[in-house]
Amino acid sequence: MSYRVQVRVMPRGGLLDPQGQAVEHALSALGFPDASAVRVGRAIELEVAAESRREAEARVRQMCDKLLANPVTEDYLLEVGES
Amino acid sequence: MSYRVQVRVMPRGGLLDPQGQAVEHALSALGFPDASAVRVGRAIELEVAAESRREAEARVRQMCDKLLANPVTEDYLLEVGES
Amino acid sequence: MTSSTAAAVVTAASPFPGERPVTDAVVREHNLNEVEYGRILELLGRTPTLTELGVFSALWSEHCSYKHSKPVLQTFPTAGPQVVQGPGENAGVLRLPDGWAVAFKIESHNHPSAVEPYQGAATGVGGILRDVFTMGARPVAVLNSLRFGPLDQPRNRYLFAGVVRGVGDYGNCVGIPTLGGEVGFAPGYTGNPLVNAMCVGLLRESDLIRAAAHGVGNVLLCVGARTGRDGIHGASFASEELSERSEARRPQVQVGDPFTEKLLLEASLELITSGLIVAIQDMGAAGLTSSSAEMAARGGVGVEIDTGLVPTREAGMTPYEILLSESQERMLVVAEPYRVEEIQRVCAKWELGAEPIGHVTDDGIFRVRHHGLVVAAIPGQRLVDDCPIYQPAAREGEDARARRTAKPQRPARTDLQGALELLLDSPNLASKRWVYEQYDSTVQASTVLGPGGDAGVLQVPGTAFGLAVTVDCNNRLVALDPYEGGKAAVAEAARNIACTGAVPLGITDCLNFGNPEKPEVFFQFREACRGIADACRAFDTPVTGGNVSFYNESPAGAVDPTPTIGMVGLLARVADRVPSHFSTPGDEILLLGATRGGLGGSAYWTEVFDFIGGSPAPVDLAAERSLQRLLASAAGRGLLRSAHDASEGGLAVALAEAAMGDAYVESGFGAVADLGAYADGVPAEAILYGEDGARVVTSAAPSNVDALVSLAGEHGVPVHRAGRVGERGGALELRLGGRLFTWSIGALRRIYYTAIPRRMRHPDVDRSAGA
Amino acid sequence: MLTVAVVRFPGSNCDVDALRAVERVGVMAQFVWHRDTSLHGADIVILPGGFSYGDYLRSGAIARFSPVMQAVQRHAADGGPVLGICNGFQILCEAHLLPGALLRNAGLAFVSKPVDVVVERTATAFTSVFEPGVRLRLPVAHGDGRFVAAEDTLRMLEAEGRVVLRYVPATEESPLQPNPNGSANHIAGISNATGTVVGLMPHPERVADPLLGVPDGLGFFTSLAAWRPPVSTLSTPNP
Ligand SMILES: Nc1ncnc2c1ncn2[C@@H]1O[C@H](COP(=O)(O)OP(=O)(O)O)[C@@H](O)[C@H]1O
Ligand SMILES: [Mg+2]
Repeated sequence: MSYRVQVRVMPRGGLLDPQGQAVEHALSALGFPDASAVRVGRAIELEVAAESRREAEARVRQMCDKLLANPVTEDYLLEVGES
Repeated sequence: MSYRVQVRVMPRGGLLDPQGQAVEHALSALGFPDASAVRVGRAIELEVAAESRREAEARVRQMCDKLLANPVTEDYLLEVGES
Repeated sequence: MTSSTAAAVVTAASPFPGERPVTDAVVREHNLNEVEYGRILELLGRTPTLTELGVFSALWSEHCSYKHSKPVLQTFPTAGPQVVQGPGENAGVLRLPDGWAVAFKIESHNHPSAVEPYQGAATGVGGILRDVFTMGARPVAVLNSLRFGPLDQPRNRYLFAGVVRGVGDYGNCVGIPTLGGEVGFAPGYTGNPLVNAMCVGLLRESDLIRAAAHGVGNVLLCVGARTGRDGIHGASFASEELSERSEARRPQVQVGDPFTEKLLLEASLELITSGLIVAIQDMGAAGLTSSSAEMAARGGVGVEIDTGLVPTREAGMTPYEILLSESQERMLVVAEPYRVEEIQRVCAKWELGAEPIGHVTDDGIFRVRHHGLVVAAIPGQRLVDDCPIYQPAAREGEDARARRTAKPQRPARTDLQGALELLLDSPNLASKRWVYEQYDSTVQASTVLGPGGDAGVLQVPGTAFGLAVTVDCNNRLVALDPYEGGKAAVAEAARNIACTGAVPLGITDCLNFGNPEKPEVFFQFREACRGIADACRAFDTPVTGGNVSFYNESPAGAVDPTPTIGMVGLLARVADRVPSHFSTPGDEILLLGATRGGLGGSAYWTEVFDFIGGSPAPVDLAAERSLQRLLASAAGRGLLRSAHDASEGGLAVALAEAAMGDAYVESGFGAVADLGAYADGVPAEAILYGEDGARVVTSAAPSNVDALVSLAGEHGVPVHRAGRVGERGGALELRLGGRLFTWSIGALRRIYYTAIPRRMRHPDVDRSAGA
Repeated sequence: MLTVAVVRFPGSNCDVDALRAVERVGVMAQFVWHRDTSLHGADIVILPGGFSYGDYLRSGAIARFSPVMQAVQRHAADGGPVLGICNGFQILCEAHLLPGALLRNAGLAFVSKPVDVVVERTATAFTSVFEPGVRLRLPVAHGDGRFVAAEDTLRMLEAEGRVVLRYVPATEESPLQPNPNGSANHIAGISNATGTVVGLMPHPERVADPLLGVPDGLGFFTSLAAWRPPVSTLSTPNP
């Protein structure tokens, strides 16, 4: 089976997120003062070959721990779908 | 009401995605040859004040069209949740 | 469609399965006119296949064929003892001491940047780097010349920010220092920004390689990135077939990958210096088509390519798409067959593929197969050479003549004091630090003078000598008087080079104009080129190559004619380089050159009077030449502490810039100068803000002044001993006609260094508005 | 004789600059390819600046897994000196040879300019010739130079005196921004506990040639040239 996995890697809460701040500023200047708490991170999308959804998820978790996210500064979230 | 919206902004299909390529390469070298079709984009997370979920979505769509996504090179996807 | 000529069929080719038949409409879509199509029929003796039509349309496009500009470009001086390679190759090459040579070239990426500023600018830098390393030269400097609409419009801010980021990210990643550039803002560029990138590379003259295919049976290899459906003639094609297959919008934007470029750079130089290959050319505009056809034509041979062998990024690409793709970071290599494995080994070390895709033939035919089926077969030399050449009508536009003779309305109050502050606050004159701080200017550890002064200077590693590099064009002068404006662009470039102590060697040019089929545009083009040619002859700086970019039109009309001049100069001893800022209290300030007070086209009239007009001061080429020689000679004897040319904003701005110092000193210097006795009968405002050429503000240690004055006399250059450099953080005091003008240097610095950042606080806002 | 290995990753672009700076102080230097599994007996390692693997994903994240990095890890564990400059610093953090991380500059844009820094720690293999507190002007050129670390890590770095370089605050008149990237505690460079592994965001190798200007970066390389292995040299003293 092949699974399509969506990963979101976000700056850890509490860390300064200058990109998020800049976007929030820009949104407000553009007439969207109703947007707040903006944070910007990375979205990664990949196919993974696995026997089961659980295995796919476990596999991508390993990838995140090893490479896709920096444990010092980032948190990640997965969503596994069929592909 | 306040809604928490997750936006994924991804390079448009068919466009070269050098980041995705590099990550795919690295994953394979790290012992994850089972990962493929890797693409890397941006994940944006924000709160938006709106009357309804539909209005929140419409509002964030406007933000995407105007600022968050580049209409020439990127596609975006929204997910609206309560906050 | 049938052919009216009864000529015999020259070659045979079959349509690729599924390909549309070639109809009148399809021919028009390909931007080929009747004369051109007639010539294609005659040259083939039959109707072309769609693939062939695509090939013709690419090679006979303005960009590849120079069909409107060739006769004019042929009037440029291109010879000289220093010329190793003139126009016609990927880059020009000039001889340096000790077996070294410099390869350099400038190229425009205006239209891609108007659509997608970041990628457009980035891929523009990528392309020009490849043009230089494909000659066997290692890129050692990049420069950029940019034009945008005014910064009070959000769309212009968006384009400016995106372009600067794109230029920076690409060059920074590859590791090439940006040593200079220019940025200008004027309403005419609003819908059509200009993005010109120049690259300078160093090579041993013996390593020079030319992009000519030789040796029947030799192999063609595709090296580097895979081929995708990028940039397949976005503008000219609205192919039904393509839009049926694609979901929403077709990916036409080329995305740059500077990391792959860096690997390609290292691999290419290794292939060239190890002698493994016969020829190499980058796949730039019109991709595989132009690179293979041009290499074959230069070598007087034929080529046969199998598009089925080209590594692609997507499945199902047609020969048409593969031939016309403008995917970035690819090279076409010609090599002897027994070298292929070794070449692949070198490329693999740099993590790149190298796939054989064809070979050199002896029949002179440009032949394309796709897994056996011949889809294109065209006589190669005629494909490259036979595009009809046009001699468009040229007539000066009415309004240009009217603007030149117009006189400005004097504002109610002319505030000579406040004018300097206004000028330094104009984004056109203000410090471009906001731009060049985004560019790595010190990587390669050879930067002697970075951006922020006149020309940039780098040391040639392992030698005592250096190169000075600059790009310049005052588009306002060209718009008002194309001939004098063309001369002025070359003169300013040469003056900038000379200010560092270097001797101008040669130029490359990027000719940005509107639609050449409009007589008033072609007039500008022809006259500006005549000016460039005359100046280059006077300075012994031959034209070694360049680029023509026509059809730069916004809804409001053609852009200002902007012939950007990229120049390199030789600094015999790097240790003699002269900075542009004052550095030592007590030094004497000397003005070199004569002031006549020309205000036509000046920044003063533009920014203070809100008037663009008048007749620009004529360029005195002999005076410029004398001044250049004087500067080199004075620098070589160590007589100069600083030299800065007076251009936009005149003497007042030049003096202020010299006094303010660079952005990183704690403070500038005070300066006192008496301009009273300097220019008899010239009104104060014209002394302060007039823009005559051939003038430089210098400072010298008191002990060197006599020698400098007598040296200037020997060169026939007028000198005015104007005053002295004062203490740190003092004031600029200018005395003339019994009046004293005083500005605090700290206050001027704040204006000058914050003018652009103040306007760019929210650069990325409002991509769409105001488009 | 001392030898230095300058590691080349695909995308390194300050490798030649580093090699030349080392040779300028009379020390032998050679390139080591990222696929190599040994350092070929080098005494000192430099991870140069650049954009290893394009800096895609995160600066230094992919380079950290290059085969040569295992040899670098062993070398560091054995007390061998390692200097990471710019991208090299980012790689050292990703490889956990130094604590913390280097994130996108607070101003978001790439920053290339000279900055003033103070040398705080001189008990390292690369700063031993400096007087503590000396001010230098060094170029920076980076997009990801904002040093961050957990609160307790920062406290530990300060308490142990492991801040090697710190950006100098601006003066009123000078438009020179003190901290070009928003680094925590204005940190421009740090070391490990023993001072053998050092990471710097500024580029000393670009200002080591007097012909190009004031050679404020030279001291890092004369320090390197003066470094001696702690134990084994006792039997074979260098002249
Ligand atoms: N786009 C740019 N990129 C890099 N440097 C630039 C750019 N624009 C201007 N500069 C630098 O800023 C300084 C001033 O530019 P400019 O006013 O055009 O100088 P000049 O009038 O002497 O030609 C020069 O050193 C120039 O190289
Ligand atoms: Mg100048």
